This record gives sequence, structure tokens and C-alpha cells, in this order.
Amino acid sequence: MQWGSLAEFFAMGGYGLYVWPSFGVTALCMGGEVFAVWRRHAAAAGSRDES
Amino acid sequence: MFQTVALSGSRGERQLFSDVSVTVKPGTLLAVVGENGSGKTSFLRMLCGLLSPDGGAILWQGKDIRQLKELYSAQLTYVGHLNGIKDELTPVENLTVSASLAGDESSGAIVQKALEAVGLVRPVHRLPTRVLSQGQKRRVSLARLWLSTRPLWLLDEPFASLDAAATSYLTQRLHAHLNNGGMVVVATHQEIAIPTDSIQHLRLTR
Amino acid sequence: MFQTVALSGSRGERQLFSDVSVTVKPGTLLAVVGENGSGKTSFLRMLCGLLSPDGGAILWQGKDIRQLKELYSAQLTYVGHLNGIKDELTPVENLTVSASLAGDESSGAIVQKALEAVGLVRPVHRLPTRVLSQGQKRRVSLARLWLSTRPLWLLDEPFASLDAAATSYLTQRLHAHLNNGGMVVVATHQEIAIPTDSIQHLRLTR
Amino acid sequence: MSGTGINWFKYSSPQALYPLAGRMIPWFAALALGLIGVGLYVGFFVAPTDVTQGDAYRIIFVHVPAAWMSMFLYVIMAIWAGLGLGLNARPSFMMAQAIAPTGAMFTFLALFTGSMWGKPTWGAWWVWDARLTSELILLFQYIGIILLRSSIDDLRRADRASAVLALVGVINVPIIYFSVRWWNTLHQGASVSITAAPTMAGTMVTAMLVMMFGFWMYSIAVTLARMRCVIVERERHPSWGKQASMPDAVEAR
Amino acid sequence: MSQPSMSEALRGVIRRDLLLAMRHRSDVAMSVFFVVIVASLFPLGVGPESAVLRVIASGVLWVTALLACLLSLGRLFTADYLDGVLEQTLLIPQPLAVLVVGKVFSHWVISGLPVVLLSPLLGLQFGLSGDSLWVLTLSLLLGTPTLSMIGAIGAALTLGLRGSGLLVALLVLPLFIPVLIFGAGAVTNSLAGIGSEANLSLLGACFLFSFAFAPWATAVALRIALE
Amino acid sequence: MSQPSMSEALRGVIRRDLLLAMRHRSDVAMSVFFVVIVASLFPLGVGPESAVLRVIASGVLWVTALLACLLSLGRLFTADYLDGVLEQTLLIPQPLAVLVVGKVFSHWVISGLPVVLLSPLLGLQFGLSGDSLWVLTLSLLLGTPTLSMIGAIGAALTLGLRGSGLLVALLVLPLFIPVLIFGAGAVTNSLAGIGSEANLSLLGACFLFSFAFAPWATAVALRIALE
Ligand code: HEM
Ligand SMILES: Nc1ncnc2c1ncn2[C@@H]1O[C@H](COP(=O)(O)OP(=O)(O)OP(=O)(O)O)[C@@H](O)[C@H]1O
Ligand SMILES: Nc1ncnc2c1ncn2[C@@H]1O[C@H](COP(=O)(O)OP(=O)(O)OP(=O)(O)O)[C@@H](O)[C@H]1O
Ligand SMILES: [Mg+2]
Ligand SMILES: [Mg+2]
Repeated sequence: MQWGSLAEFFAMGGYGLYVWPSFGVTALCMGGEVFAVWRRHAAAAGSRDES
Repeated sequence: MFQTVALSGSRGERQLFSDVSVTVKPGTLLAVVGENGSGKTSFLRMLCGLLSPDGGAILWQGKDIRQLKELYSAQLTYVGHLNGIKDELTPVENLTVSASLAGDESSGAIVQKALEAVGLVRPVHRLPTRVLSQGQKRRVSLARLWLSTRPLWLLDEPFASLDAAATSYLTQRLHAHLNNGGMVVVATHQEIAIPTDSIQHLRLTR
Repeated sequence: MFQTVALSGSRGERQLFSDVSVTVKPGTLLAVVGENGSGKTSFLRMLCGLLSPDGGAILWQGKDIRQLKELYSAQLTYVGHLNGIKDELTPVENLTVSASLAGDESSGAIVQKALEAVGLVRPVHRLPTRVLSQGQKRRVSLARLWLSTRPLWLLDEPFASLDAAATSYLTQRLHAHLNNGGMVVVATHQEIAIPTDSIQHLRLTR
Repeated sequence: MSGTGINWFKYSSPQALYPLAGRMIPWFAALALGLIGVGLYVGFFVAPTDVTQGDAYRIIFVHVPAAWMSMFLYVIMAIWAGLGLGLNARPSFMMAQAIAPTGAMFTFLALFTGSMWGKPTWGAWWVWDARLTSELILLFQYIGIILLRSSIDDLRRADRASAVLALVGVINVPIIYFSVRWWNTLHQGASVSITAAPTMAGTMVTAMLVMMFGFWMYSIAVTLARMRCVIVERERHPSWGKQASMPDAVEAR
Repeated sequence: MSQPSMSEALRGVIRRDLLLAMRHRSDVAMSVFFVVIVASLFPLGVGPESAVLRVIASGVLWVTALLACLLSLGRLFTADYLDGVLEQTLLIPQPLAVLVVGKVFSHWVISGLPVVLLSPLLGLQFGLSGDSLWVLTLSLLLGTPTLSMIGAIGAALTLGLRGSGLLVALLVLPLFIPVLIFGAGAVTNSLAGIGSEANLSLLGACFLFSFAFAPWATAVALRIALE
Repeated sequence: MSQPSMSEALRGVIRRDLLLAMRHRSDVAMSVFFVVIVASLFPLGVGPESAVLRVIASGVLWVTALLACLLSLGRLFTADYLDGVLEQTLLIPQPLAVLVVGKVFSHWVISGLPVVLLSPLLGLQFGLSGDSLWVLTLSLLLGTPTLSMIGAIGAALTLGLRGSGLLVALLVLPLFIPVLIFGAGAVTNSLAGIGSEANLSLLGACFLFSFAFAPWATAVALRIALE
């Protein structure tokens, strides 16, 4: 393990500003997609039940 | 009262009609008849003010419609050859928008009633108009007459592609309008079931 | 001989008709009637092969039209809701092109005779179709029937916006075609003046 | 074209698929979570800092899997589309429909993470490099397919029109790749090239591969889930046909 | 007698057009992607050197905005003309020029606004930075409504004519040129470090001028087209 | 039974389309003017330095050709669709793909050929000379038919859809890109003194490839659109 401290970990050797957005946006997109699909399913199935 | 005075009109190099003077009194219907291409549509568009006459004048309550402009537009409802509805909108949306643009009431209930009056059933109200059949589209267009409070109606072949049921709905509606003191001008190839004392015919020839 | 076997069709979520089996023998006419939106147009387009059925089959001389493909297209003439003519071309040009595409004779004299047969006078032959009236355009479209030598005719509301004269020309032409052993399918809201023994009705309901 | 003996595909299959997909999703989702978790751990805590690029290289752990999935998913989507056209099979069209948004998302992610990587290494957010350009065009193709589908509301036409487009597009992808590559290399010397990546340490490759499999499992899971949405929506908007209700569908929820 | 007020009629027209656009939300998305794609075509044709790209950036983006406006002009009146809605619009008892303003506004929201919002991103692709990016956006914000306004005249004049897509381009492009020159000039000046205020105020003047005259000219052209 | 031969049908389709174009001879003139105007916009947007202009010449002219093709795609099937002629075309007893070739050919004659014929002149405007001018013309001659062919697929897929002008652009532009790259590349290479044969043969290959597949795909798309 090459990280001395948490701060060092977040700094990513000075490239934190590039690394973390990459991972962040990836996580956001994937999480968002899962959420969107879940909502879509709930909406579709819900309206089917009432009809 | 609505009058044409020595009206004449032409399209391209053809003189379609000349010296037409008719008077439409409140409570009466003017049926414009004639062969294909005799100039019925052109005559009606002239009455709307969409086409300018070659000579003569059109008078509304004794005043020339070229002077009245928007004041005259506010008196009439025109249903043309073309339906004047948006294919992508549903019948309800189409009717709501056009009623509100005309300044008529356009609440959901009233629009719904108008659509039912022309014989369109509920599920059809919410489809895009594009998928409707020819006759159903025509009915949507005609439903505007159930919302209109204007005194003068100008209708171009309203019965085309309507079935028997729709034809009778429309005839009844025209009847009611005339009884209210309205005026109607219709271009048509069909007989209209209206008492003879409230109808007069204008025959255009080719 | 022309047959549908247990044909069923739908548009969008609506089942329009199901299990329709009719046989059209040479020399007979099938009139498809029904209210607005009952599926007449869809039925006719299916018979043309433009729309695929949900179930069942359409047979020409006993063979499925899906197998025959172009061979079947060569047997029919279709006049739809839309006129299928180019607004910018004159009636003569329109007819010449569509006849030659159909493989029919398309000499000037024949085309001219066809246009006269639908009651279009000479000066009109050379105007761009765009300026013609609704009924005149329809006549140009129908003039194709005077050139067609195909045995099967599929006509969608051919009488719409025709005047009395044109209606009778067309009726006579249908009559002649049937006497020659032709077959006709017509969707219409009007009565057709054809002897009852050569006509059968198919009523679609909503 | 329709109704010739393949009714099994047309009608029974979606009903069978719905619960089947429902049973498969948890497994793939779990696999995806596990793999991505392991990949992230190895990527951040085991793999060493790169000698030339420093820690910026760690973007590779999302960038390459995303880029790879974007192309892979396009091909899979086109295969389903082709199957749909050939067999007139609705489930195939539905699979194609379900894949497109995920593919577009990964394409976007490849572009985004790529330009995040580009700034520190090349000094620019964007250069007109061959691979970048072709990835951008791939995004356009995805978007075209999605928009074409959403502009058509007759489902039958929507399915088949977007399938034709997907197939035409799949022919275009390799052509684009090579044309763009050639265009670029002829113009200027390879001043920027991402193939010149340093030989990577074994743990780096491991992390990248694990992440790649994780993304793959994720794609399967989310695609199946979207497929279930599509099934339900089409049943509700049944331009797809007058079929019986789906009893097991409710229970599987 | 029933008669809608002017603002009611205006709102009605805008509402229908935006409703139509929202019917397929993809319509608006389309303008966006069109701009992105066309802007990306140029580097593919011209080559990837960033020095060249930066020089041509303002020209390319402005021409793109202009084409996006042009391509969507067909939608402005043609559909209404074909289905008879335009005929009905002419019969609405309000000055036609006011209704035209409503239609032009919806057109701008659908075709112009997305370009404005996207321009910073596209500028980045072409290597623009900081100040020039903002000048680019501002110039587009001031210029695109003028384009829609002028375009409406051309669209009305060519209504119902064959091949009117190209004809309208012919009529309208020469009128667009001043806007293009001021707009692209603003960016070029800011790249060169010269102030771009003069160009921007000229753009503003163009807007006011077209706002005063274009709706009226369009209304006249519409009446002629429908005779 | 009466049935036209394949070449008769093909000729019939071409004849009608060219007749329509000749009816208003201005239609063809329009493609020409469109290209001239758009090509002239760039010097206005970019600035007059001739060094820059020469570098961007091939890109700009190719993008222009591509846009001219795009703008006229609307004419390819839409008019026929609206007036019912397309329906009738589908019923002609000949393979639809063959008839599609006829329509695409007329489209190219009207929208592509004028650009090809004009290109030497426009090339001169941008400071191209001698050899490069010929390469430009030749590349356009080889490339524009491919554009029409690919464009037809897009036009058929979007037939009758709202806002299809922009939608078709979206679908078709990514497919145009290889042609753009090879075409513009040929000119750039010849400017740089590198041989342009490779690019030209690639353009030829693209043409053959699209000729083999596009009419068939278009026919499928048309049938789908008319269902
Ligand atoms: C917007 C910018 C970028 C895009 C769209 C992009 C796109 C892609 C694509 C499509 C691939 C997969 C190609 C294949 O496996 O053959 C890939 C792989 C890769 N990219 Fe990027 N990339 C971008 C920026 C970068 C940058 C800035 C770097 C590093 C300096 C980089 C490094 C890599 C590496 C190392 C691989 C995998 C190794 C290989 O397959 O050659 N990329 N990228
Ligand atoms: N430019 C022109 N040159 C010559 N004649 C023209 C021109 N424009 C229109 N016409 C003629 O004017 C007439 C227009 O008639 P109009 O459309 O008013 O007829 P209509 O009575 O409504 O017919 P229909 O019953 O068929 O609807 C047609 O006979 C047409 O041929
Ligand atoms: N996507 C859809 N969803 C629901 N219903 C649809 C859809 N598409 C078409 N329809 C319905 O299918 C029917 C089409 O009918 P068609 O055009 O064949 O009628 P028609 O008998 O020719 O009527 P007309 O006499 O008015 O011409 C209409 O009732 C229409 O509402
Ligand atoms: Mg008429
Ligand atoms: Mg019908």
C-alpha cells in the first residue's frame, strides 16, 4: 500500500482533480442508470396494476 | 346580415364567377353547388377574406369586410377542405388550442362533449390524430362547430368522407345554429336535410 | 379469383377486424362499407400487400400473395385516399408517367381520351395539377382506370368529392370492367349503381 | 412478412422472459458488485504508481472498460437487431432497445474519462485523435438510434426502423475506425498516441481486466432490468398485441 | 362577441408550437446534436491541427448556428400550411404580426437556444478558452433571435413552393451575412485581444431592427402565400 | 399481362423526377447557389488570409457538398409520401431496390452533379491550383453518389416523422464521415505533394459498397415506413 495518509490518497499524487471526477462521474452514471431503470419499472408495473 | 354585391372572382386566367349578389339573412343557409372546378372553394375563401375579389364587395352588417378586418374575422368560423388540425396532437389538444385561439371556451369538459357530439368515442380522444381514419379526422375538424359561438359559418364540403351517422349529427347542428339566428354558407355536392324555407341555393357553372 | 382466408388486422392497439373470409369472383364487385374508422382503408391496403395482416392469408388464384410478390402487384390497380399524382405536373404528364410505370399503353391520344372520359376538358389537361379543384384532382387520379388492363381494382372512396356527372362516369367504367370479367373491391360510404347480382357487401364494424 | 409460424417468438417468449430475467438479474448484479469492488481495491491499493504518468494513470481502470463496453455493446445490439429483422422476433428487438442506452452511457463515460486523462497527459481536454474521434462518432450513432426510436410511436415501425439503422451503423463502425486513424496519422506525426501506453505492471492489468468483467456483468444486469421495463410497458401499451395478462409477472416483482 | 385578447392569442400560438415540440422531446435534443455533429465535421475535413482549428472556430460555430436555424425554418410554417392550420391562424381576430412573433419565438426556443447553451462546450473542442468562450456565447445569444426573425420572412415567402428548402436558404443567407460578420468578428477580436463591445452592440442593433420590421414583413408574405 | 421491364420502370422513375426538377429549372440552380453561398460564408467568418483558406479549402468544400446533399434529402421521398405517389411506387411490379436506384440517381443529378461541376471554380476561390483542383473535382465525382445513396437510407427511415429534417441529419452525418475523410484527405494529400490515389480508390470502394447495400436497405426502410 503506497498511501501514507488519507489526504495523500485523495490527492492522488497531484492528479486527484482528474482521477476522482472520472471515477465519480462513472459511479454517478452507473448508479443513476440503475435508479432510472428501477423508477421506470416501478412506474410501468404500478400503472399496470391499477388498470 | 351578410351580403355579396356584384362579386366576381378569377383564378389564373379563368373567370370563375361574376356579378354574384346574394344575401344571407340570420337563420338561413346558403348552399353553394356546382360541378367540380366551378369555383365553390374559391368563392368561400373569398367570403373569408383569404382571397381578394376581382370586383364587387362583401358586406357584413352593411360594412365592407376589407374595412372591418379583424372585427370581421371575429364573426366567422371557417372549416375548409383541409382539416386545420395538427397530426401530432390528440383530438383533445387540437380542439383546446383552436378554441382558445378563437376565444371560445376551451375547458376539458366542453371539449370532451364536443368530441362526443361528433361521435368520437373516449379512447380516440387521446390518440395522436395522425392515426385516425380520414372520416375521424374530418369529425375532429367539425367538432369546432360545437364550440363556436360565432354567427357566421363557412363550410367547404363538410360532408366529404363522413358516414351516415356523422352526416346526421352535423345536419342537426346546422339546424340548431340556424334556429339560434346563425348564418351558414356551405359548399357541397350533397343534399342537406334542412327545411326549404331556410335554405337558398347558389349554383356556379363552369 | 381473389380470396381472403380468415384475415385479421389491427392498427396500434386496436383489433380492426378478424376472421374475414371473402371470395371475389371474376365479374363481381365487393363493396366494403362501415362507419368512419371501422378499418376499410386498412383492409384495402392489406389487400394491396402494403400492410401485413396479423393472421390469415390473401390468395390470388389460390396462391398466397406473400409468395407472389411482384407477380401479384402486376395484377392490380390501386386508387387510394391520396390521389398519387404530382401537383407540379400536368394531368397529361401525370397519367403518361403512371401508365408507363404500370406497363400500360401511354401514348398521347390514349391519355387524352382517358382524361376526356372523366370529364376533364382540354384546357385543363395542360394546367399544373396544383391549381385544379379537389374534385378535378380526384378525376385525374381515377383516369388511370381508363388505362388499366389489370384484372383487380382496389378503390378507396373513389366517389369522395366527385360531382354527379363524375360519379356516373365512374360507375359506368366499373360496370364495363366487371362485364369484361374484372374484379373490383371498393371502400365507400355511398350506394353504387351496379346490378345486385354482381355486388356483395362486406360490413366492418367498430 | 409476419405471422409465418414463428408465433412462439412473438407471443409466448416475452412472458417467459420476464420472470427468467427477474431470476437472473440478482446473480449478475452481485457478480458486478463483487468484481468492481475487487477491481477498485486492486486498482487503488495494490497496483503501484506509474513511473511516467504518476497516479493519473489510474483513470485507466474506468476508462478502458468503459471504452471497451461501448464498442462491444454496439455489436451485440446490432446482432439482436439483425436477429429481430430476420426472424421477426419481438424479444430480439426488445433486447436491442434495452442495450442502446447503456451503450450510449459507456460511450459517454469513455469520452469523459478520456478527456479527464487527456488534460494532465497531453495538456488538452480534447484532441482530434483517431480513437477519440471514432468514439465520438460512435456516440452519435447511439444517439441517432435512440432518437429515431423515440420519434416513432408505432412500436412495430420503431423496432424495425431502428434495427435497420443499427445494422447499417455496425458496418460503419470499422470503416470509421480505420478511416479516422489513417486520416490522422497521415496528417501529423504521432505526436499523441494512446497506444504508446507504458508496459503495465501485472497488477495494473489484473485490476483493469477485473473492472472490465465487472462492467460487463453490470451491463448484463442493467440491460435485463431494462428489458423487463420494456416488456411491461409494451404489455400496457399493447400495440404489441392482444395477449393474455402476465400472472407470473406480478408475482416476480 | 367572443374574441381573444392579444396576449391570449400570443400565448395560444406559443403553447401549441412548444406542445408540438415537447410531444417528441427528441425534437429539441435533435437541434442540440445536429450542432454538435456539424461542428465536429469540420475538424474531420480540415485536419486536427489545433492552431488552425482555433482560427476557424468562430467562423465554423457561427456558420453552424446559421445552418441549424436554416434547417429548422422548414418547420416554421410549412406544416401549418399543409394541414390548414395556417389558414385558420390568418382568421384569428388579432394582428397577424403578433401571432408571427409567437411562432418565431417558439422557433428560436427550439433551434436557437440549444446552440447558445452548447456553444461553450463546442468552443472548448476547438481550443478556445476563457474570455473568447464567453464572447462566443454572448454573440450567439444576441444573434440567433435575429436569425429566426429574418428566417421567418424567407420561410413565409417561399411557402408552398417546390424545393423551398433550398430556395429559402438562397433568400435568407444573404440577409444573415451581417449577423454572421458581426458575430464571428466579435470572437475573432476577443481572440486578438481587441475589445468586442462594438461588434456586440451592432448585433444588438440588428436584433432591434429585425424585431421592428420582420414580423410585419412576414405577415404580409403569409397573406400573399395563401391567396 | 402488362408488366413493365426493369429498365423501363427504372427509366420511368428517373424521367418523372427529372421532369419535376425541370418544371422549375430553378431547382437545380438552387443547389448551385446554395453551394456558392455557403462556401463564400467561410471566408467571411474565418477571415481573408489565403494561407489559412488554402488549408481549410478541401474541408469546407466537402462539408458544403455534404450539406447540399443533406438539405435536398427531404425532397427524395417526402413529397412522394405525402401525395400518395410512393404508395403507388411500392405497387410497381419490379423489385423496389431497383426503383430506389432510379430515385437516388435523379437526386444525385439534381443535388450532387452541380456541386461537382462547380468545384473547380470554388477551389480557385480558396486558392487551390492545378493538380489539387482536379483531385477535388474527381473526389467529389466519386464521393457524392455515395452520399446520395447513404442519404436515401436516412430519408426512408425518417419518412413522415416530425422534425425529420434534423433527424435525418443526425442519422446520416455519422455515416457520411468516411466519405468526408477520404474525400477531403485526397485533396489535402495532393496539396502536400503526397499521392492521392489511395484516397480516391477508397472513395471508389465506398461507392461500390454503398451501391451494393444501400438500395436494399432503403427498400426495406420504405416498406417499414409505409406499413
Ligand atoms: C476523450 C478522450 C479519449 C477517448 C474517447 C478514448 C477512447 C478509447 C477507446 C475507444 C479505447 C479502446 C480502444 C481499444 O482497446 O482498441 C481506449 C483505450 C485506451 N485508452 Fe483511451 N481514449 C481517450 C483518452 C485517453 C487518454 C488521454 C489516455 C492516456 C494518455 C488513454 C489511454 C488509453 C489506454 C491505455 C487504452 C487501452 C490500451 C489500448 O487498447 O491500446 N485514452 N481509449
Ligand atoms: N392558374 C389557373 N389557371 C387556370 N385555371 C385555374 C388556375 N387556378 C385555378 N384554376 C381553376 O379554378 C377552379 C378552382 O375551383 P375551386 O377549387 O374553387 O372549385 P370547386 O368548385 O371547389 O371544385 P370541387 O367541387 O372540385 O372542390 C378550377 O376549375 C381550376 O381549374
Ligand atoms: N396506433 C393506433 N392506435 C389505436 N388505434 C389506431 C391506431 N392506428 C390506427 N388506429 C385506428 O384504426 C382505424 C383505422 O381505420 P381506417 O383508416 O382503416 O378506417 P376507415 O374505415 O377507412 O375510415 P374512414 O371511413 O373514416 O376512411 C381508426 O379507427 C384508427 O383510430
Ligand atoms: Mg372545392
Ligand atoms: Mg378510409
